[in-house]
Amino acid sequence: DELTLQLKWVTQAQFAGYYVAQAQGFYEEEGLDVTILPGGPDIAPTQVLAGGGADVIVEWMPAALAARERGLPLVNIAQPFKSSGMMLTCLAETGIQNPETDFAGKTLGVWFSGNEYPFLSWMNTLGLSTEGGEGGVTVLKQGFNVDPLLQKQAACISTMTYNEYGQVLDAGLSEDDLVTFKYEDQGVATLEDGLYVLESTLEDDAMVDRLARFVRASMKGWEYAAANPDEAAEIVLENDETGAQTMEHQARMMREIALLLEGSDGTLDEADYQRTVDTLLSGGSDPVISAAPEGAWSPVVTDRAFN
Amino acid sequence: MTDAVLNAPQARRLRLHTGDLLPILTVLLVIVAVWYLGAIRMNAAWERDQAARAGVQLTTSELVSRTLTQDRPVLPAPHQVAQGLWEGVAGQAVTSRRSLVWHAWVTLSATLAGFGIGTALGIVLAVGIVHSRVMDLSVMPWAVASQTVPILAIAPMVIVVLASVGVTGLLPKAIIAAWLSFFPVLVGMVKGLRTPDGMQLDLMRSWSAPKTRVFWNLRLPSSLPYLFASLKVAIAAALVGTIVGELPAGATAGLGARLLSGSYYGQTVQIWSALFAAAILAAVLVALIGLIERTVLSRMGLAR
Amino acid sequence: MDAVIEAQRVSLTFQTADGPVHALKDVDLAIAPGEFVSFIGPSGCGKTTFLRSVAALETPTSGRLSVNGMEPDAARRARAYGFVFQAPGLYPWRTISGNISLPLEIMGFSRSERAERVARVLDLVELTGFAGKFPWQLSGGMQQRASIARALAFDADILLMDEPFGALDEIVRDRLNEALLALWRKTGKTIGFVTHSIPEAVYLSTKIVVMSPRPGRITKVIDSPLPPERPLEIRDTPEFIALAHEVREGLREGHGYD
Amino acid sequence: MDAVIEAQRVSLTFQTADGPVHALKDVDLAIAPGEFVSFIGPSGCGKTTFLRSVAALETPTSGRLSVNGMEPDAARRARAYGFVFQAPGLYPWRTISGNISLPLEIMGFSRSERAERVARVLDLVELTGFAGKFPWQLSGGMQQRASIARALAFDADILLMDEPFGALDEIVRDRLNEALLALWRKTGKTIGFVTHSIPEAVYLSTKIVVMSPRPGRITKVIDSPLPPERPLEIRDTPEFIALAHEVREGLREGHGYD
Amino acid sequence: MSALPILGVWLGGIALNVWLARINTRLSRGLIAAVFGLTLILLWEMAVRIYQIPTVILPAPSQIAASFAANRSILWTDFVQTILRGALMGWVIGAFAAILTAIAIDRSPFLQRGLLPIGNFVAALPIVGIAPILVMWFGFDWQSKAAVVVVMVFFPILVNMVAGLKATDALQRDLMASWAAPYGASLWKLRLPAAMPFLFNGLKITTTLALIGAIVAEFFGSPTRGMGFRISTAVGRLDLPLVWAEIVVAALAGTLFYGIVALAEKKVTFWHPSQRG
Ligand SMILES: Nc1ncnc2c1ncn2[C@@H]1O[C@H](COP(=O)(O)OP(=O)(O)OP(=O)(O)O)[C@@H](O)[C@H]1O
Ligand SMILES: Nc1ncnc2c1ncn2[C@@H]1O[C@H](COP(=O)(O)OP(=O)(O)OP(=O)(O)O)[C@@H](O)[C@H]1O
Ligand SMILES: Cc1ncc(C[n+]2csc(CCO)c2C)c(N)n1
Ligand SMILES: [Mg+2]
Ligand SMILES: [Mg+2]
Repeated sequence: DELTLQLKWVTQAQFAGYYVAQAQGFYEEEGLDVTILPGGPDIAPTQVLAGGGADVIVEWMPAALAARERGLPLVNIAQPFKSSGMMLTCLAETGIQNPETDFAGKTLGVWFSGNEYPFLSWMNTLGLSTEGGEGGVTVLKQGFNVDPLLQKQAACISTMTYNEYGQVLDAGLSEDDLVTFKYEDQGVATLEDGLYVLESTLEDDAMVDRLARFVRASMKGWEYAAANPDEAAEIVLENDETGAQTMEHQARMMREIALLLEGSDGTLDEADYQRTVDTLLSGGSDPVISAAPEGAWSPVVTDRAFN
Repeated sequence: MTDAVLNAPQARRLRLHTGDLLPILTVLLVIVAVWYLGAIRMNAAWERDQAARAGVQLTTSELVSRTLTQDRPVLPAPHQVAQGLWEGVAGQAVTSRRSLVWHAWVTLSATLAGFGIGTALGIVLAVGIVHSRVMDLSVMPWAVASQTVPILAIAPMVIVVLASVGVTGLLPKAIIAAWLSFFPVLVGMVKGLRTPDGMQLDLMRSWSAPKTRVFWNLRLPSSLPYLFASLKVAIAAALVGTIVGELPAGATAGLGARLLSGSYYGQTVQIWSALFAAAILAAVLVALIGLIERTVLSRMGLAR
Repeated sequence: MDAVIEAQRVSLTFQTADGPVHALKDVDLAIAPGEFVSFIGPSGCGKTTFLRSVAALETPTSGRLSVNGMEPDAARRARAYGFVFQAPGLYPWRTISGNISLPLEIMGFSRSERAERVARVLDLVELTGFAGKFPWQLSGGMQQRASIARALAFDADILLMDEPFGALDEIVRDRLNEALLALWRKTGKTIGFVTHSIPEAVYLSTKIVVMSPRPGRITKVIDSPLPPERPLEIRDTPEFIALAHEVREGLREGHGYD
Repeated sequence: MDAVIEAQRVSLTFQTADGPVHALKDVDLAIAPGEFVSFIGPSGCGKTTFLRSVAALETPTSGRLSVNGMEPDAARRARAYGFVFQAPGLYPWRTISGNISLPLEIMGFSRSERAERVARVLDLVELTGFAGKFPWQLSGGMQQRASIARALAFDADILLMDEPFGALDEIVRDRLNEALLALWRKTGKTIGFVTHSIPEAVYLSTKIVVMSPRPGRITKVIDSPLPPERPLEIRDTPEFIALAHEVREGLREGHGYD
Repeated sequence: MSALPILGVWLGGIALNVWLARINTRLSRGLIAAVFGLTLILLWEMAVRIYQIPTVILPAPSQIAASFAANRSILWTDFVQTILRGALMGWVIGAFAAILTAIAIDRSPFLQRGLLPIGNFVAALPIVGIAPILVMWFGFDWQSKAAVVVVMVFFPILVNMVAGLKATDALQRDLMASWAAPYGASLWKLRLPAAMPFLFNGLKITTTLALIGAIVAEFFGSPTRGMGFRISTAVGRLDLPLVWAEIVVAALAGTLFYGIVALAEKKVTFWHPSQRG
């Protein structure tokens, strides 16, 4: 059976589970022929799904719920990532220590394109305006890399524990030079990489079965990847067509990713879901979602996969 | 009047003669020198910060040598870029994904396809515009508008939409390239096809030549200088279009993907190597068109 | 009515930024088949404009103009004209022979026919040997001759020539005058011919039209009593000199108006 | 040596794709200050090329050419020349008066001086009233006259004129011939003048240079015995007719070579 | 079957335009472009409705118009940021730089032989690659966008201007030489006027390039306003009508910009055969 998976970002260890499942033949064992489409900075996986370019996508829950409110009926069918890897990394020399008091008047780098929701919620809980000015923060749309921090164009930038943070360290800054705030620790964590399909897909029992086999094989891939980070990194490298990734970087990323996977067998934990929704609903004047969504997740696939 | 315009047998054409070597080398030398100075200046801030963090004092020569050997410089030094290029080109098997030749080839094929489509479209539209008032009045404003659509915004949508109807691979990129390259051809060709002056057209009229004849024997030949000038711009534009198409296409292969991943991981040397590879590619393509231009025009007695 | 070209109260006004220019005013003229009509008049009096109107390259603002009983435009489409412009107007991307064979290509002559005709007219204008040169490699007079050759190459019934021999020396001019006259006698073409040379007009024409400027009007139409056979020596006969005198007087009068 | 223009064994060969063209071959000529020299010869014999070489617009392939004792190029930079080209060469973005005042602007004449001179030369060539028109709005002859006016507007010591009156009718031509002669007598300019008209050459010149083509050579240099004062009627005197005959014979010989 | 009404509207539009083309007045000329555009828009609306294309793929013109009306203030802020500051400033600076460089190149054969080949090469650098670097150098605000635009428009204007400065005919140059015109005079009175048709060719092509450059550069980092910023965030939120409203603004601004330059061209190069008609 054929299945197309659209990733949220470029080929890297963040998606090692799927590549490993494919390379190790886990999909094949389940009778699946999976095509993995890498993403990119301006690919909105939700749009690809809506256009019929993919059957399943890897997406973050805030973006998925926002799309749902836009009338695109996305449903979470599995949640391999238990915890969030997002954080704000600041230069120590800017004197930022406490988010409650020190952010005002500073410039912060944020990713947009659907990744800005957790940040906006957080600022809202802190009571900071994102429109600049004395009492608020100046927001920059951060580009692809960590340069704004190195160039001191921003006091803090968004980083992922598994990726950009390592890049900042690679660039020569030491942990002492930096102050980091994990979204998990700030109580504004939202669910990251999950698997989403269109509601209509779930109405087809054959599809549900296919997805169940897919999730099962993928989770097997994730387990394998977490257990064998170096081998997983190698598999990722083989799949990287740009030839730009390095073994060192991907192996480290895999180890960090493994930490995020801990505590999940692929099934969505309803408490996590609720926390995400609550965070997003508290978006202040311009909340990400205006009402608690209905039917935004479904256990049917994981139930069939693991029971 | 027009034969006089083209009547400049003694005017020398820009061509690479041995005599050009000295000026080119001089200018190159100046550029490289400025580049080195710039690299030192722009990279120095970081080294000073690092030194301050480590609490050491840097001598000037230490500072200079460090600024020129950074792993992720703000501005890589020329020799770093040269090295990156060299490794990308000669250090790998051409089929390797780390080979710039391979990526350049991926980009080139889409560029040429897009350039072909764009040029054909531009010429066809220009011919229509010159011959039909309806087309002139209705197409031109919308052709202009089409160019103001931000392609980088449209590109992912084009790719998504095409993918959803099953078109993937080279064609989506080529379409974006064509989108960018048809416009210069259109503008230049419209101008060129309208260049013939009153007397030249009157001659044709006095022979009561049909429109096709006027086109083939008058408008087209007089438009060729304009066409070639436009083609040079168009092929560069097609390359830009392809690279833009490669950026959001999920960073698979091609120079655009190299640029993106370099940018994503802050590997400035890789960005610059890809950039130079693209520029070399463009320069070669432009030079190639220049060569064709010279052969064609000199065969037509129009070479200047 | 058997006039080939007939003008009735033809006027033509150019609109320019600083007011209208009256190039032609109430021009009446009838040209019978096989006539050789010269137009002479001061610079700017509308000779070119009239010839262009006949060839449907300008449209009169008022009046009626008919050619072969048709609208000039219809006649043009029937390929009734060969036109020699005041400036050579050769296409720079074609060699001399390429330029001459262009109208032949357009009119669908066969390759061998074209080659034959090109060779013949090149010989007529004494440019054999320059067939392969590009226009800018030729002197001014040679370009003018090439442009004449081009108009002669296809056998149009009506030849309209705007100062074709202006840039030629007397000897070549005499030879070409004779050749043109011979051609005219042999083929019975109708020829409209603009010139500034009084002897040339008298030598060639069956009818001489004298014009005066601002607004361009016909001041005199002189029918020539000279026989069709005209050796060059005819220019020393009293009839010839008297005719030339008449034309000169007509011209003087036109200038007087200024 | 007090020659203004002196040519010694001047040759000029154009390299073209199908072989060299010998435009000038071993031309020797000396022109004294204040002379009026006409060049006459069949089309393509190198008249234009010679004039252009004098004005340093072409460089001879061999031989020596000096102007005012300098290299032609130095003389050009000293603004020794006024040049009238065979084609009008007006700048299409300037009006007629703008075209005429252009060299004056370049040479730094004051605004009022320019206006005054433009008006004067426009009157001389009978184009008053067309000052504000653009070149493409003028007839061929009018354009030619505008280009003559442009060359006359600044008082260069050497005037080089390449068939300036080719596109003009006899009457205007006569008037301009007289005007040019008067100007020459008054100012003592040295004038090089290309023409195809034998009477014109004889009427104007103190010296007539007859050339023959392929390769371009001087076949005859005829010094005119006519006095500097020349009413138009001089054209009927026996001296004039004899001289014209001599020139015609010289031309015939040149053509015979063909 | 469902294609039938679409075909009908299309043919109707063409017929109307052919008819309009016969009456040649200023009004009818404007109408033709409008009819063409309206036909396209109508076809688009019908296609979206008949084939039920999801909004997140392609919104209907009516939705775009609604979004346009609802977001006027946002659109205006973005317009000022991206077009007035980024594109226009960059275009003006780039055009001036290119013209001056072209003159320098034309003046000095040394530069001409040394700089032009290298200039060609440097100009062939794809802007998308330069954009992140320039953002790194000039910061996040409009200055870096203007810098990208400068780099983008420089080459086409330079190439055209250099070609234009050479486009004088031999006779016109000979005249200047015969007057021993100094360099400055032959530049001002001959080369520059003769170069104008070419220069405007370059200026026209680059009006649209300037917009693209300014918008594209915002993808590599920007403050939280600007058309590129809005487009990428709105795509992330699947607010496609807003995306298209921005695109409409870009297209309107670009067409207007182009129109102004084309009008200037008509005024300046009135003497050129292509303008004399
Ligand atoms: N740029 C050129 N390239 C090649 N050959 C040329 C060039 N200019 C002139 N010639 C050749 O040089 C010869 C002399 O030309 P030139 O223009 O001096 O003749 P001319 O005496 O002025 O003739 P005309 O009276 O027809 O103007 C001709 O045979 C012409 O073909
Ligand atoms: N396109 C035009 N626009 C405006 N005026 C024009 C145009 N063409 C010609 N004229 C004017 O019309 C008048 C007649 O011009 P035409 O060319 O017919 O004269 P001509 O008799 O051929 O003169 P020449 O002997 O000098 O060639 C002139 O005054 C001229 O200025
Ligand atoms: C334009 C842009 N958007 C997001 C990221 C950051 N990023 C890298 S991986 C990842 C998680 C998604 O898989 C995210 C958010 C970026 N660098 N550039
Ligand atoms: Mg005329
Ligand atoms: Mg000549």
